Amino acid sequence: MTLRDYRYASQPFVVGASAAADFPAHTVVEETLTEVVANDWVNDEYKHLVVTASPKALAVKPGQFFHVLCPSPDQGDLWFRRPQSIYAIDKDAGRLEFLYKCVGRGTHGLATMGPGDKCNIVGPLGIGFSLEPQWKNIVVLGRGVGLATMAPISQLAGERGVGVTAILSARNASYLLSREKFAAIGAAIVPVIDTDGTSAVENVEAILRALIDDGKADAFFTCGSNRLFQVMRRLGKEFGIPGQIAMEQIMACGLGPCYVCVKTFEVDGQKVLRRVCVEGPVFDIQEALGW
Amino acid sequence: MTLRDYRYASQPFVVGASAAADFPAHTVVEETLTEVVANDWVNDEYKHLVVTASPKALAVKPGQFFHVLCPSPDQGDLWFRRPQSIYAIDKDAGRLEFLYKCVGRGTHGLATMGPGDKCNIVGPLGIGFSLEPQWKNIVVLGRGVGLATMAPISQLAGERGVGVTAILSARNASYLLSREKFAAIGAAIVPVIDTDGTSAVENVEAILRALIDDGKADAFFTCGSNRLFQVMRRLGKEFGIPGQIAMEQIMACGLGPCYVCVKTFEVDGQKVLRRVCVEGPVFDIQEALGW
Amino acid sequence: MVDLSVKIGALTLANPVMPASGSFSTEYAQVIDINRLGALVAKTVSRNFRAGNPTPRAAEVEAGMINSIGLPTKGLQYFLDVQLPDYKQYTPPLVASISAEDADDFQAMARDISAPGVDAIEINISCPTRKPGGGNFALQANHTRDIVARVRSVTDKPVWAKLSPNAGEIVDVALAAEEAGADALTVANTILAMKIDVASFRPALGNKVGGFSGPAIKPIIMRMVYQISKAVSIPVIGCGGISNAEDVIEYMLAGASAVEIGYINFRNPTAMISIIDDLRDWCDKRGIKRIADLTRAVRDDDMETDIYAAAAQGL
Amino acid sequence: MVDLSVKIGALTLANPVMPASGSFSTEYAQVIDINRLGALVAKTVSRNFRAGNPTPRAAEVEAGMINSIGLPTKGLQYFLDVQLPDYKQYTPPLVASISAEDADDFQAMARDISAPGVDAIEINISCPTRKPGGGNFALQANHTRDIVARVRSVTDKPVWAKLSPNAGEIVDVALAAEEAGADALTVANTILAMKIDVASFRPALGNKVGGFSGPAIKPIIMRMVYQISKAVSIPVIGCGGISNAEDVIEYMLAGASAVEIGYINFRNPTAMISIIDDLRDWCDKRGIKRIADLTRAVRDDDMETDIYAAAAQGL
Ligand SMILES: Cc1cc2nc3c(=O)[nH]c(=O)nc-3n(C[C@H](O)[C@H](O)[C@H](O)COP(=O)(O)OP(=O)(O)OC[C@H]3O[C@@H](n4cnc5c(N)ncnc54)[C@H](O)[C@@H]3O)c2cc1C
Ligand SMILES: Cc1cc2nc3c(=O)[nH]c(=O)nc-3n(C[C@H](O)[C@H](O)[C@H](O)COP(=O)(O)OP(=O)(O)OC[C@H]3O[C@@H](n4cnc5c(N)ncnc54)[C@H](O)[C@@H]3O)c2cc1C
Ligand SMILES: Cc1cc2nc3c(=O)[nH]c(=O)nc-3n(C[C@H](O)[C@H](O)[C@H](O)COP(=O)(O)O)c2cc1C
Ligand SMILES: Cc1cc2nc3c(=O)[nH]c(=O)nc-3n(C[C@H](O)[C@H](O)[C@H](O)COP(=O)(O)O)c2cc1C
Ligand code: FES
Ligand code: FES
Repeated sequence: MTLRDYRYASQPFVVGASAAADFPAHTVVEETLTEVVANDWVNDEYKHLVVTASPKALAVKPGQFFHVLCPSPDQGDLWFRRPQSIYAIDKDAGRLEFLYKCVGRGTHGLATMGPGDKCNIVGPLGIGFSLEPQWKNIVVLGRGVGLATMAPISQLAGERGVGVTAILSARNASYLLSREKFAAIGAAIVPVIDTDGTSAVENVEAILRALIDDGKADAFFTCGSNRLFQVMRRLGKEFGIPGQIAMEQIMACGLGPCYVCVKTFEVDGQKVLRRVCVEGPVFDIQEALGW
Repeated sequence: MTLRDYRYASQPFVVGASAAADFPAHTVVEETLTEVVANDWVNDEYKHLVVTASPKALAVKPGQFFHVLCPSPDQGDLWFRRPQSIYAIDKDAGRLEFLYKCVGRGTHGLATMGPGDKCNIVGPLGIGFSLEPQWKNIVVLGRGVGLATMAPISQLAGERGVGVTAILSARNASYLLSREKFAAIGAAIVPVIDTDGTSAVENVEAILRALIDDGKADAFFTCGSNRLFQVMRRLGKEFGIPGQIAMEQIMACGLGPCYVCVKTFEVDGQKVLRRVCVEGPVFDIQEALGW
Repeated sequence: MVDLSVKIGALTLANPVMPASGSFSTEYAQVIDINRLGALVAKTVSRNFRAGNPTPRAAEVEAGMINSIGLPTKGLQYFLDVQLPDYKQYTPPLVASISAEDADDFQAMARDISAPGVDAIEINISCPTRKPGGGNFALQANHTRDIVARVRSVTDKPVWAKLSPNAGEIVDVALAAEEAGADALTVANTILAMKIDVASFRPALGNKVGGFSGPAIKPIIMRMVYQISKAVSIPVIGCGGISNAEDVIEYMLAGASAVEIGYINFRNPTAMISIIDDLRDWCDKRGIKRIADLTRAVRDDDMETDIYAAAAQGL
Repeated sequence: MVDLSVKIGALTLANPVMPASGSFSTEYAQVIDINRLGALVAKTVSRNFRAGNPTPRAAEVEAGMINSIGLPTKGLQYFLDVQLPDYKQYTPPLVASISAEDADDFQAMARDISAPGVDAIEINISCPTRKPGGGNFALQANHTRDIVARVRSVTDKPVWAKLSPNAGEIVDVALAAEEAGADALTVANTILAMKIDVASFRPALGNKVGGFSGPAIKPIIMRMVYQISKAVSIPVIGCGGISNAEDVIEYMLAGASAVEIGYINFRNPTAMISIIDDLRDWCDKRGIKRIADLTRAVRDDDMETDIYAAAAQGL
């Protein structure tokens, strides 16, 4: 038998353990063994996961992500972690929150966890959003899973007294996740949905143009829809509005060395590859080519 | 995702399911999904597992075994089943019992199961003990795990009014498993242990000779100790007493085709290989060369 | 309802699911209805009795097992007298598997086993642990060509050549087998592997090394089936690590016309039946009318090869 | 307390645990104390910038992953100017890894990378997915001999040849590398493999095929380390599927002097540190004084070879 009670070597920092003796103090990223506090369905596709967190994990910034070791949904193991961006940070309670869509084996495995289960996460990872002091009003545009990613930056903006307009896109009203999260920080909420056609590119463009006219768009933030990203990018270019986009790509290491997670960007007319895990996941909206 | 909620294809008969539609009526062996009723420690090394059983599984005979799909004790899967001989058959309650020693990953995995968990077993497998009508008194000799294997044949003998002397061998008194099981069928119990030297070959030989003298040894049954088996074999030969031994060997299929589980036997002075899973696990004590 | 039947040359199977040689015998009738299988593949036989390799003969490894059974057999005569009639109690076609010491012996074995009731002959030229007298002829194209040609010349039965994944140039070996007249290729036998017990410092197998099978090897054999299917025009039978219906679909997309299944039968004796049922459901759910249409249906012709263009779209 | 140090030729490592090329960079300092490693092995560099292969570049498979990264690199000059000084902030010896288009280029690369601070050169002659311009020279003994000899002639640094498990005759390749002057052999690179997505009918990798790594491949590479260690007298470095300390012990018993670890770093970034700690505990518990004594310590000389005798004893 192995020496420790695991088969695959690992030496995570255990949240709540008295000393972090084995964990070098200077590291900023941690493999952490958290405990699940809650893991509840928010609709028929999405779950909301709350876990205990260590001080290093709590230092996560909006737009950063954790690389989550999901348990198996069946009898077979999983062999890659799954990246999940941070959805909420509760420093006081020492908790992290994630909002995830159940799509494949990994996320379905994650969905099997319950309070008290141990969840191994690596993070905080990547470069998050930046909020420049000169911005008074920002526009966030999210769809689907992207709504989760938009929540913490909106919250930070709210805390700093920056005005937030949140354009929330979804198939129908029941998938308009975390509306309350945006409401709680006093964001102006513009729901756009497929069922009534409000999420159409033309309509979203009209909304954005109105916000620009109103001086409500000092910066753009987006995640979750290629179609809507393209609108933001175009308008950002037209009006010189800075923008940031959170990207996704299949990942192996999540830390930089493997070069699995590259995406193409365009910088000064040149195509370049960048790693979503360390050079992102947040990128300049003008350099991105597609979500 | 897979069509069924498993990763490795399987179509077990589910105990308690109303119809066995998918399971051909003529098969005598079944892959069965049982439910754990109890799984308790009997000392610091052995556990006693009770599961629900289907009619085919309940047809198991003393000395036969089931091939058990053990859950993982760590994060990794297990890839072979583990053979476990039947320890008790409770036809009325529709339950099977196993007594197993926790030695490696498989049995430690088995030890993690609790009431309500599903346990996939294949069986009944192999050729069990035979109890000839002319035998009035038998001697069973078991050690360690072998005690489990000796219990059902002793019980059957008891039910048929055959006298049983059970020589139970162990390191010390606390490992003298299932003494009560033998007591309950009215067996004469002779405990022999290492700590006081009673389990020494010479002493066991003396006990057996006395039983032979007393006419208490129409047939021999053994499992679990090479040393003690050799004594029984020698005396069986000397006095012409028929004997049966339950053997162990690493198994893959448990059904006959793979030829993983062969052991050497000697028949008419010729060495031959036999498969423990289908030609055994119970063999003629004179043909066996070692436990 | 999907038509699950497939053709391997002139032979039609009710469905693409066969047991792999050495993992199956009529003893499986104890636990499943073996008449539901696409074909029955017998354990490899050689001319004379062989005891096999020293124990331990198998060990569990991550995602599979290694074995060094060593092709024990009761010999050809016993196969013809006892095993063949036993197999013919069942309805699926019977594939006999033969092994031999050298090319002469392969030729003679193929001739002698071409009895009524044998529907195809799989020549096991690829056993990695068989000894003495060599055995893994499929490591080289020239040996393979020679044996297949000689076997071809003495039998009218379909000849399936079972290749070795230990070959460095398996596509060349496959082409040699096709050229020499093989009707189909079984891809593949086990991969030579090893485990050492860290408690005892001893090899886990009596034979020290053994053949690796089970889910772990599937991606390797999948690549070989894909490469070989692009190169040859005879049917390819995928064999290696199949544990569910989707694995069968994956092999068919890669180029296989049918599959053989080994290891998973040991883990779950009902697996092959479940796979056949699941294949039917999988196809029906997607409106696939003939499972045979999935063979070589992989969509690899229009893949983006420009690195920057690929990494600009989706994933 | 056990002495964990090992020697690879003239180079002494504080312990036998190194990252495998391509699975590691100084970015790991974000999460572990990389000064604890036996050595640092850099990602393979080639002379000029290379973008790599089309995405998707990796896919999960049973017990591991397949990848087709395609050796992206910023080129030799960037390595010397930026990466080398970065690596030299840390104490463990640095192993540079090089790849090239042909033997000439390998020779020139080896010469040019022999800068102060580079403690050994691993020549990656075995990348299975690198394109264009070939790449998997280690499939053949003659190419291997040629490249190693030419590299040897231009550098005084220790030369480690990284072999390919896709070679049919890997022992011959190993012998050729030894003969040509390699100081050590890294066994091995990834195994060429494939996955097809049954939902989209598409290969899971942009490059269609890719290299297989992770626990699944361990038994195959273990067998190669065992066979090669019997044949050569230079040190062998085991690489393939290591996921815990016992896997390291198993490789050392099979013949390895040290190990390289890839995939498991992705699953658990703290794995290498945990393995080093566990190796110490494992040895201490058994009273092993020097871990180096475990190299080639497999007990295979007195194994029972008589089938009947073997199957009469124990298991
Ligand atoms: C930086 C980042 C942040 C993310 N944040 C969130 C989030 O907050 N909430 C959320 O629901 N999802 C998020 N995702 C997506 C999430 O990682 C995938 O949904 C998840 O990995 C799918 O795993 P699976 O096993 O369930 O599905 P699979 O069956 O593996 O795949 C389903 C789909 O997800 C894609 N996928 C698989 N693995 C990955 C991977 N490692 N990275 C990206 N895509 C993958 C597949 O290509 C496929 O299209 C994020 C992804 C990234 C890269
Ligand atoms: C017919 C038969 C009936 C058995 N009945 C019982 C029983 O009633 N109670 C009981 O405690 N044990 C019984 N055993 C032994 C039991 O199968 C092993 O203890 C178990 O398989 C060990 O699994 P593991 O993963 O815990 O240990 P491992 O770490 O796998 O191995 C521990 C030891 O068990 C041996 N072993 C491993 N796999 C098998 C196998 N498939 N068959 C036999 N030995 C193996 C190993 O060689 C090693 O010596 C029986 C074995 C057989 C063949
Ligand atoms: C225990 C065992 C015995 C085998 N015996 C034979 C054999 O006799 N002839 C043969 O051609 N292949 C034999 N094989 C190889 C299998 O037929 C098959 O090629 C291999 O196991 C890969 O398939 P799998 O991964 O589904 O097991 C044997 C495999 C195992 C595991
Ligand atoms: C993502 C990835 C990138 C790799 N890049 C390289 C490389 O640049 N050079 C090299 O020699 N090997 C490379 N390899 C192979 C590894 O060094 C190693 O040989 C292989 O992964 C087997 O070890 P493992 O099973 O521990 O991962 C790479 C492997 C992976 C998974
Ligand atoms: S996932 Fe490895 S570099 Fe990004
Ligand atoms: S375990 Fe397969 S024949 Fe006995």
